[in-house]
Amino acid sequence: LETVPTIKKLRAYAEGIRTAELEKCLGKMGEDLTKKNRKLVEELSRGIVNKLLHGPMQHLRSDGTDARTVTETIENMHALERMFDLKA
Amino acid sequence: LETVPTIKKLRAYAEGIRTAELEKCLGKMGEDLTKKNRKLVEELSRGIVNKLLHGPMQHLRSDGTDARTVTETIENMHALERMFDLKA
Amino acid sequence: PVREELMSCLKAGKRWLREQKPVNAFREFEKALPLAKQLKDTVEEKKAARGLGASCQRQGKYKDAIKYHTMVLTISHMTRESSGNTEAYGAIADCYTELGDLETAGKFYDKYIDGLEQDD
Amino acid sequence: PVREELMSCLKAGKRWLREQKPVNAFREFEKALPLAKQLKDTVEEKKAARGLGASCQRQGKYKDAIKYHTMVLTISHMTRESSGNTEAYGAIADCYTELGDLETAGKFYDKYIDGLEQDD
Repeated sequence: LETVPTIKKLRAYAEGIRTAELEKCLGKMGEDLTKKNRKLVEELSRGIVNKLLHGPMQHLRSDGTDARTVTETIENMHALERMFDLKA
Repeated sequence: LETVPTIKKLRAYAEGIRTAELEKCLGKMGEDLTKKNRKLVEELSRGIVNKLLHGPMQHLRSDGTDARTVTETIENMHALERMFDLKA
Repeated sequence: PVREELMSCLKAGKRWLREQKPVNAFREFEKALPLAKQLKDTVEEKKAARGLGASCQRQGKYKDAIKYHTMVLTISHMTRESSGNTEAYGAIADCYTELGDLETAGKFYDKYIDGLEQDD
Repeated sequence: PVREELMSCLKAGKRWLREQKPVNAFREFEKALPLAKQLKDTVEEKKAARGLGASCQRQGKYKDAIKYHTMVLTISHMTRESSGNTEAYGAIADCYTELGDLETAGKFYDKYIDGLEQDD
Protein backbone atom coordinates (compact mmCIF):
# COMPACT_ATOMS: atom_id res chain seq x y z
CA LEU A 1 0.00 0.00 0.00
CA GLU A 2 2.91 2.35 0.64
CA THR A 3 3.76 2.24 -3.06
CA VAL A 4 0.45 3.93 -4.02
CA PRO A 5 1.78 7.52 -3.78
CA THR A 6 4.69 6.51 -6.01
CA ILE A 7 2.24 5.38 -8.70
CA LYS A 8 0.66 8.82 -8.56
CA LYS A 9 4.02 10.59 -8.80
CA LEU A 10 5.26 8.41 -11.64
CA ARG A 11 2.02 9.02 -13.56
CA ALA A 12 2.39 12.77 -13.08
CA TYR A 13 6.03 12.68 -14.14
CA ALA A 14 5.28 10.81 -17.36
CA GLU A 15 2.23 12.96 -18.10
CA GLY A 16 4.39 16.07 -17.80
CA ILE A 17 6.80 14.73 -20.41
CA ARG A 18 3.95 13.59 -22.66
CA THR A 19 2.09 16.91 -22.72
CA ALA A 20 5.28 18.95 -23.14
CA GLU A 21 6.42 16.91 -26.13
CA LEU A 22 2.91 16.78 -27.59
CA GLU A 23 2.43 20.53 -27.42
CA LYS A 24 5.84 21.15 -28.92
CA CYS A 25 4.96 18.81 -31.78
CA LEU A 26 1.44 20.17 -32.41
CA GLY A 27 2.79 23.72 -32.27
CA LYS A 28 5.24 22.95 -35.06
CA MET A 29 2.70 21.05 -37.14
CA GLY A 30 0.54 24.09 -37.61
CA GLU A 31 -2.86 24.34 -39.18
CA ASP A 32 -2.43 21.84 -41.98
CA LEU A 33 -3.28 18.98 -39.64
CA THR A 34 -6.70 17.40 -39.91
CA LYS A 35 -8.74 16.89 -36.78
CA LYS A 36 -8.51 13.13 -37.23
CA ASN A 37 -4.72 13.22 -37.49
CA ARG A 38 -4.47 15.52 -34.49
CA LYS A 39 -6.35 12.93 -32.48
CA LEU A 40 -4.08 10.16 -33.78
CA VAL A 41 -0.98 12.11 -32.73
CA GLU A 42 -2.46 12.51 -29.27
CA GLU A 43 -3.21 8.80 -29.14
CA LEU A 44 0.35 8.00 -30.24
CA SER A 45 1.76 10.02 -27.35
CA ARG A 46 -0.55 8.27 -24.89
CA GLY A 47 0.11 4.84 -26.38
CA ILE A 48 3.88 5.12 -26.02
CA VAL A 49 3.72 6.43 -22.46
CA ASN A 50 1.14 3.87 -21.33
CA LYS A 51 2.98 0.93 -22.79
CA LEU A 52 6.28 2.05 -21.28
CA LEU A 53 4.68 2.58 -17.87
CA HIS A 54 2.85 -0.73 -17.83
CA GLY A 55 5.78 -2.81 -16.52
CA PRO A 56 6.90 -0.47 -13.74
CA MET A 57 3.31 0.22 -12.64
CA GLN A 58 2.51 -3.48 -12.45
CA HIS A 59 5.59 -4.02 -10.34
CA LEU A 60 4.52 -1.33 -7.91
CA ARG A 61 1.45 -3.38 -7.02
CA SER A 62 1.54 -6.56 -5.00
CA ASP A 63 -1.28 -8.20 -3.13
CA GLY A 64 0.75 -8.29 0.05
CA THR A 65 0.43 -12.04 0.60
CA ASP A 66 3.83 -13.11 -0.70
CA ALA A 67 6.75 -11.79 1.38
CA ARG A 68 9.22 -12.06 -1.50
CA THR A 69 6.95 -10.05 -3.75
CA VAL A 70 6.41 -7.37 -1.11
CA THR A 71 10.16 -6.91 -0.64
CA GLU A 72 10.69 -6.70 -4.38
CA THR A 73 7.85 -4.24 -4.76
CA ILE A 74 9.42 -1.94 -2.17
CA GLU A 75 12.79 -2.26 -3.92
CA ASN A 76 11.15 -1.37 -7.22
CA MET A 77 9.60 1.66 -5.57
CA HIS A 78 12.93 2.87 -4.20
CA ALA A 79 14.62 2.36 -7.57
CA LEU A 80 11.86 4.26 -9.40
CA GLU A 81 12.01 7.11 -6.89
CA ARG A 82 15.74 7.38 -7.45
CA MET A 83 15.62 7.04 -11.22
CA PHE A 84 12.75 9.46 -11.82
CA ASP A 85 13.62 11.73 -8.91
CA LEU A 86 10.16 11.29 -7.36
CA LYS A 87 11.03 11.90 -3.72
CA ALA A 88 10.17 15.59 -3.57
CA LEU B 1 30.23 -2.15 -15.97
CA GLU B 2 27.88 -5.10 -15.49
CA THR B 3 24.93 -2.77 -16.07
CA VAL B 4 25.98 -2.11 -19.68
CA PRO B 5 24.03 -5.04 -21.20
CA THR B 6 20.93 -3.85 -19.33
CA ILE B 7 21.21 -0.44 -21.02
CA LYS B 8 21.22 -2.23 -24.36
CA LYS B 9 18.18 -4.34 -23.45
CA LEU B 10 16.21 -1.41 -22.09
CA ARG B 11 16.96 0.60 -25.23
CA ALA B 12 15.76 -2.27 -27.41
CA TYR B 13 12.61 -2.73 -25.32
CA ALA B 14 11.66 0.94 -25.59
CA GLU B 15 12.51 1.09 -29.28
CA GLY B 16 10.20 -1.85 -29.90
CA ILE B 17 7.29 -0.02 -28.27
CA ARG B 18 8.14 3.21 -30.07
CA THR B 19 8.26 1.73 -33.56
CA ALA B 20 5.14 -0.38 -33.03
CA GLU B 21 3.09 2.61 -31.86
CA LEU B 22 4.56 4.87 -34.54
CA GLU B 23 3.76 2.49 -37.36
CA LYS B 24 0.24 1.96 -36.07
CA CYS B 25 -0.25 5.72 -35.98
CA LEU B 26 1.28 6.46 -39.39
CA GLY B 27 -0.73 3.64 -40.90
CA LYS B 28 -3.97 5.21 -39.70
CA MET B 29 -2.97 8.72 -40.72
CA GLY B 30 -2.81 7.79 -44.36
CA GLU B 31 -1.61 9.85 -47.26
CA ASP B 32 -2.90 13.24 -46.18
CA LEU B 33 0.18 13.78 -44.01
CA THR B 34 2.87 16.13 -45.27
CA LYS B 35 6.47 15.00 -45.22
CA LYS B 36 7.29 17.64 -42.65
CA ASN B 37 4.50 16.50 -40.32
CA ARG B 38 5.52 12.88 -40.73
CA LYS B 39 8.98 13.82 -39.55
CA LEU B 40 7.50 15.73 -36.60
CA VAL B 41 5.42 12.71 -35.56
CA GLU B 42 8.55 10.59 -35.68
CA GLU B 43 10.40 13.16 -33.58
CA LEU B 44 7.53 13.21 -31.08
CA SER B 45 7.79 9.46 -30.58
CA ARG B 46 11.54 9.69 -30.10
CA GLY B 47 11.28 12.71 -27.81
CA ILE B 48 8.86 11.02 -25.43
CA VAL B 49 10.86 7.79 -25.26
CA ASN B 50 14.21 9.54 -24.85
CA LYS B 51 12.99 11.83 -22.10
CA LEU B 52 11.37 8.96 -20.22
CA LEU B 53 14.50 6.81 -20.52
CA HIS B 54 16.88 9.55 -19.44
CA GLY B 55 16.46 9.02 -15.68
CA PRO B 56 16.74 5.22 -15.65
CA MET B 57 19.64 5.23 -18.10
CA GLN B 58 21.56 7.76 -16.03
CA HIS B 59 21.02 5.65 -12.95
CA LEU B 60 22.44 2.59 -14.70
CA ARG B 61 25.79 4.34 -15.01
CA SER B 62 28.12 5.00 -12.11
CA ASP B 63 31.80 5.75 -12.23
CA GLY B 64 32.56 2.91 -9.83
CA THR B 65 34.39 5.05 -7.26
CA ASP B 66 31.60 5.48 -4.73
CA ALA B 67 30.53 2.22 -3.05
CA ARG B 68 27.04 3.56 -2.21
CA THR B 69 26.44 4.56 -5.80
CA VAL B 70 27.65 1.20 -7.12
CA THR B 71 25.24 -0.68 -4.83
CA GLU B 72 22.36 1.58 -5.86
CA THR B 73 23.21 1.20 -9.52
CA ILE B 74 23.06 -2.58 -9.21
CA GLU B 75 19.75 -2.31 -7.36
CA ASN B 76 18.41 -0.08 -10.13
CA MET B 77 19.52 -2.65 -12.67
CA HIS B 78 17.74 -5.50 -10.88
CA ALA B 79 14.57 -3.42 -10.54
CA LEU B 80 14.60 -2.48 -14.23
CA GLU B 81 15.19 -6.08 -15.26
CA ARG B 82 12.18 -7.12 -13.20
CA MET B 83 9.92 -4.29 -14.28
CA PHE B 84 10.66 -4.49 -17.98
CA ASP B 85 11.22 -8.23 -18.02
CA LEU B 86 14.72 -7.85 -19.47
CA LYS B 87 16.31 -11.04 -18.15
CA ALA B 88 15.81 -13.20 -21.19
CA PRO C 1 -24.45 26.22 -33.95
CA VAL C 2 -24.96 24.18 -30.76
CA ARG C 3 -22.07 21.96 -31.85
CA GLU C 4 -19.90 24.96 -32.57
CA GLU C 5 -20.63 26.38 -29.14
CA LEU C 6 -19.85 23.01 -27.56
CA MET C 7 -16.54 22.76 -29.38
CA SER C 8 -15.54 26.27 -28.45
CA CYS C 9 -16.32 25.62 -24.76
CA LEU C 10 -14.26 22.44 -24.74
CA LYS C 11 -11.39 24.20 -26.47
CA ALA C 12 -11.49 27.16 -24.09
CA GLY C 13 -11.67 24.82 -21.09
CA LYS C 14 -8.60 22.95 -22.22
CA ARG C 15 -6.73 26.20 -22.76
CA TRP C 16 -7.57 27.41 -19.25
CA LEU C 17 -6.35 24.12 -17.82
CA ARG C 18 -3.09 24.50 -19.69
CA GLU C 19 -2.76 28.03 -18.36
CA GLN C 20 -3.37 26.80 -14.80
CA LYS C 21 -6.71 28.57 -14.37
CA PRO C 22 -8.94 25.71 -13.21
CA VAL C 23 -11.77 27.98 -12.04
CA ASN C 24 -12.16 29.45 -15.52
CA ALA C 25 -11.77 25.99 -17.03
CA PHE C 26 -14.56 24.63 -14.84
CA ARG C 27 -16.91 27.32 -16.08
CA GLU C 28 -16.34 26.37 -19.73
CA PHE C 29 -16.71 22.63 -19.18
CA GLU C 30 -19.86 23.30 -17.14
CA LYS C 31 -21.34 25.02 -20.19
CA ALA C 32 -20.15 22.21 -22.47
CA LEU C 33 -21.75 19.33 -20.55
CA PRO C 34 -25.46 20.12 -21.20
CA LEU C 35 -24.67 21.01 -24.82
CA ALA C 36 -23.11 17.58 -25.38
CA LYS C 37 -26.11 15.94 -23.73
CA GLN C 38 -28.47 17.94 -25.92
CA LEU C 39 -26.60 16.66 -29.00
CA LYS C 40 -26.53 13.14 -27.52
CA ASP C 41 -22.81 13.11 -28.34
CA THR C 42 -21.41 10.81 -25.67
CA VAL C 43 -17.80 11.21 -26.83
CA GLU C 44 -17.91 14.96 -26.23
CA GLU C 45 -19.92 14.43 -23.07
CA LYS C 46 -17.06 12.35 -21.71
CA LYS C 47 -14.62 15.10 -22.62
CA ALA C 48 -16.69 17.65 -20.71
CA ALA C 49 -16.90 15.33 -17.70
CA ARG C 50 -13.18 14.69 -17.77
CA GLY C 51 -12.55 18.43 -18.03
CA LEU C 52 -14.77 19.09 -15.02
CA GLY C 53 -12.94 16.38 -13.10
CA ALA C 54 -9.53 17.81 -13.96
CA SER C 55 -10.67 21.34 -13.06
CA CYS C 56 -11.88 20.22 -9.62
CA GLN C 57 -8.72 18.20 -9.05
CA ARG C 58 -6.49 21.19 -9.73
CA GLN C 59 -8.47 23.15 -7.15
CA GLY C 60 -8.00 20.42 -4.55
CA LYS C 61 -11.70 19.49 -4.69
CA TYR C 62 -10.99 15.78 -4.86
CA LYS C 63 -14.45 14.50 -3.97
CA ASP C 64 -16.09 16.54 -6.73
CA ALA C 65 -13.35 15.42 -9.09
CA ILE C 66 -14.10 11.78 -8.33
CA LYS C 67 -17.76 12.42 -9.08
CA TYR C 68 -17.00 13.83 -12.53
CA HIS C 69 -14.38 11.23 -13.46
CA THR C 70 -16.87 8.55 -12.45
CA MET C 71 -19.33 10.10 -14.89
CA VAL C 72 -16.89 9.14 -17.69
CA LEU C 73 -17.00 5.52 -16.53
CA THR C 74 -20.79 5.58 -16.36
CA ILE C 75 -21.13 6.91 -19.90
CA SER C 76 -18.65 4.30 -21.14
CA HIS C 77 -20.63 1.59 -19.43
CA MET C 78 -23.92 2.73 -20.95
CA THR C 79 -22.54 3.13 -24.45
CA ARG C 80 -20.25 0.07 -24.32
CA GLU C 81 -17.45 2.24 -25.64
CA SER C 82 -14.51 2.35 -23.29
CA SER C 83 -12.43 5.26 -24.58
CA GLY C 84 -11.15 7.45 -21.78
CA ASN C 85 -11.64 4.81 -19.10
CA THR C 86 -7.97 4.15 -18.39
CA GLU C 87 -7.35 7.84 -17.80
CA ALA C 88 -10.48 8.08 -15.62
CA TYR C 89 -9.38 5.14 -13.45
CA GLY C 90 -5.96 6.75 -13.03
CA ALA C 91 -7.43 10.15 -12.17
CA ILE C 92 -9.88 8.70 -9.63
CA ALA C 93 -7.02 6.79 -8.02
CA ASP C 94 -4.94 9.98 -7.87
CA CYS C 95 -7.82 11.70 -6.04
CA TYR C 96 -8.20 8.90 -3.48
CA THR C 97 -4.44 9.05 -2.94
CA GLU C 98 -4.74 12.76 -2.18
CA LEU C 99 -7.61 12.02 0.19
CA GLY C 100 -5.41 9.51 2.00
CA ASP C 101 -7.56 6.50 1.09
CA LEU C 102 -4.72 4.39 -0.30
CA GLU C 103 -6.76 1.19 -0.17
CA THR C 104 -9.38 2.48 -2.62
CA ALA C 105 -6.71 4.27 -4.64
CA GLY C 106 -4.91 0.96 -5.09
CA LYS C 107 -8.04 -0.70 -6.44
CA PHE C 108 -8.52 1.99 -9.05
CA TYR C 109 -4.82 1.93 -9.96
CA ASP C 110 -5.19 -1.79 -10.62
CA LYS C 111 -7.87 -1.04 -13.20
CA TYR C 112 -5.73 1.77 -14.59
CA ILE C 113 -2.75 -0.57 -14.92
CA ASP C 114 -4.87 -3.18 -16.70
CA GLY C 115 -5.82 -0.50 -19.21
CA LEU C 116 -2.26 0.62 -19.96
CA GLU C 117 -1.65 -2.27 -22.31
CA GLN C 118 -4.78 -1.68 -24.34
CA ASP C 119 -5.36 0.93 -26.99
CA ASP C 120 -8.18 3.27 -26.26
CA PRO D 1 15.79 12.33 -60.91
CA VAL D 2 18.91 11.63 -58.80
CA ARG D 3 17.00 12.85 -55.76
CA GLU D 4 14.05 10.64 -56.63
CA GLU D 5 16.32 7.63 -56.97
CA LEU D 6 17.94 8.47 -53.64
CA MET D 7 14.60 8.74 -51.90
CA SER D 8 13.34 5.50 -53.36
CA CYS D 9 16.50 3.65 -52.23
CA LEU D 10 16.19 5.00 -48.68
CA LYS D 11 12.54 4.10 -48.58
CA ALA D 12 13.16 0.58 -49.89
CA GLY D 13 16.03 0.11 -47.45
CA LYS D 14 13.84 1.07 -44.51
CA ARG D 15 11.12 -1.29 -45.70
CA TRP D 16 13.58 -4.20 -45.93
CA LEU D 17 14.80 -3.47 -42.43
CA ARG D 18 11.22 -3.54 -41.18
CA GLU D 19 10.71 -6.83 -42.94
CA GLN D 20 13.84 -8.27 -41.34
CA LYS D 21 15.79 -8.57 -44.59
CA PRO D 22 19.03 -6.77 -43.70
CA VAL D 23 20.96 -8.08 -46.72
CA ASN D 24 18.45 -6.51 -49.10
CA ALA D 25 18.36 -3.38 -46.98
CA PHE D 26 22.14 -3.05 -47.14
CA ARG D 27 22.02 -3.15 -50.95
CA GLU D 28 19.56 -0.24 -51.09
CA PHE D 29 21.44 1.93 -48.60
CA GLU D 30 24.67 1.17 -50.44
CA LYS D 31 23.10 2.64 -53.58
CA ALA D 32 21.75 5.61 -51.63
CA LEU D 33 25.04 6.70 -50.08
CA PRO D 34 26.88 7.88 -53.24
CA LEU D 35 23.67 9.53 -54.51
CA ALA D 36 23.41 11.59 -51.33
CA LYS D 37 27.07 12.54 -51.63
CA GLN D 38 26.56 13.54 -55.24
CA LEU D 39 23.71 15.85 -54.16
CA LYS D 40 25.81 17.09 -51.24
CA ASP D 41 22.78 16.39 -49.07
CA THR D 42 24.34 15.59 -45.72
CA VAL D 43 21.00 14.92 -44.01
CA GLU D 44 20.20 12.10 -46.43
CA GLU D 45 23.83 10.98 -46.37
CA LYS D 46 23.45 10.43 -42.62
CA LYS D 47 20.27 8.44 -43.22
CA ALA D 48 22.08 6.18 -45.68
CA ALA D 49 24.98 5.70 -43.26
CA ARG D 50 22.61 4.91 -40.41
CA GLY D 51 20.77 2.44 -42.63
CA LEU D 52 24.03 0.72 -43.55
CA GLY D 53 24.95 0.55 -39.89
CA ALA D 54 21.59 -0.94 -38.93
CA SER D 55 21.77 -3.47 -41.79
CA CYS D 56 25.21 -4.68 -40.69
CA GLN D 57 24.13 -4.83 -37.06
CA ARG D 58 21.15 -7.05 -37.88
CA GLN D 59 23.54 -9.42 -39.65
CA GLY D 60 25.85 -9.58 -36.64
CA LYS D 61 28.57 -7.62 -38.45
CA TYR D 62 29.22 -5.34 -35.52
CA LYS D 63 32.59 -3.96 -36.61
CA ASP D 64 31.21 -2.84 -39.96
CA ALA D 65 28.16 -1.42 -38.19
CA ILE D 66 30.39 0.68 -35.93
CA LYS D 67 32.17 2.01 -39.01
CA TYR D 68 28.92 3.19 -40.60
CA HIS D 69 27.41 4.62 -37.42
CA THR D 70 30.66 6.51 -36.87
CA MET D 71 30.20 7.99 -40.34
CA VAL D 72 27.05 9.70 -39.01
CA LEU D 73 29.09 11.31 -36.22
CA THR D 74 31.76 12.42 -38.69
CA ILE D 75 29.23 14.09 -40.97
CA SER D 76 27.61 15.78 -37.97
CA HIS D 77 30.98 17.05 -36.86
CA MET D 78 31.85 18.45 -40.27
CA THR D 79 28.47 20.12 -40.78
CA ARG D 80 28.07 21.24 -37.15
CA GLU D 81 24.56 19.78 -37.26
CA SER D 82 24.08 17.12 -34.64
CA SER D 83 20.84 15.42 -35.69
CA GLY D 84 21.06 11.66 -35.45
CA ASN D 85 24.04 11.70 -33.09
CA THR D 86 22.23 10.42 -30.00
CA GLU D 87 20.96 7.40 -31.94
CA ALA D 88 24.42 6.82 -33.43
CA TYR D 89 26.07 6.87 -29.99
CA GLY D 90 23.49 4.37 -28.73
CA ALA D 91 23.90 2.08 -31.73
CA ILE D 92 27.71 2.12 -31.51
CA ALA D 93 27.47 1.29 -27.81
CA ASP D 94 25.09 -1.60 -28.60
CA CYS D 95 27.66 -2.97 -31.05
CA TYR D 96 30.52 -2.77 -28.54
CA THR D 97 28.28 -4.52 -26.02
CA GLU D 98 27.75 -7.34 -28.51
CA LEU D 99 31.50 -7.52 -29.10
CA GLY D 100 32.05 -7.87 -25.34
CA ASP D 101 33.90 -4.57 -24.99
CA LEU D 102 31.78 -3.20 -22.15
CA GLU D 103 34.31 -0.52 -21.25
CA THR D 104 34.06 1.19 -24.65
CA ALA D 105 30.31 0.53 -24.79
CA GLY D 106 29.92 2.37 -21.48
CA LYS D 107 31.71 5.42 -22.83
CA PHE D 108 29.42 5.60 -25.84
CA TYR D 109 26.34 5.03 -23.68
CA ASP D 110 27.42 8.02 -21.59
CA LYS D 111 27.30 10.20 -24.70
CA TYR D 112 23.98 8.62 -25.69
CA ILE D 113 22.53 9.35 -22.24
CA ASP D 114 23.69 12.97 -22.42
CA GLY D 115 21.81 13.26 -25.69
CA LEU D 116 18.51 11.85 -24.37
CA GLU D 117 17.55 15.14 -22.77
CA GLN D 118 18.15 17.18 -25.87
CA ASP D 119 15.97 17.50 -28.92
CA ASP D 120 17.59 16.48 -32.12
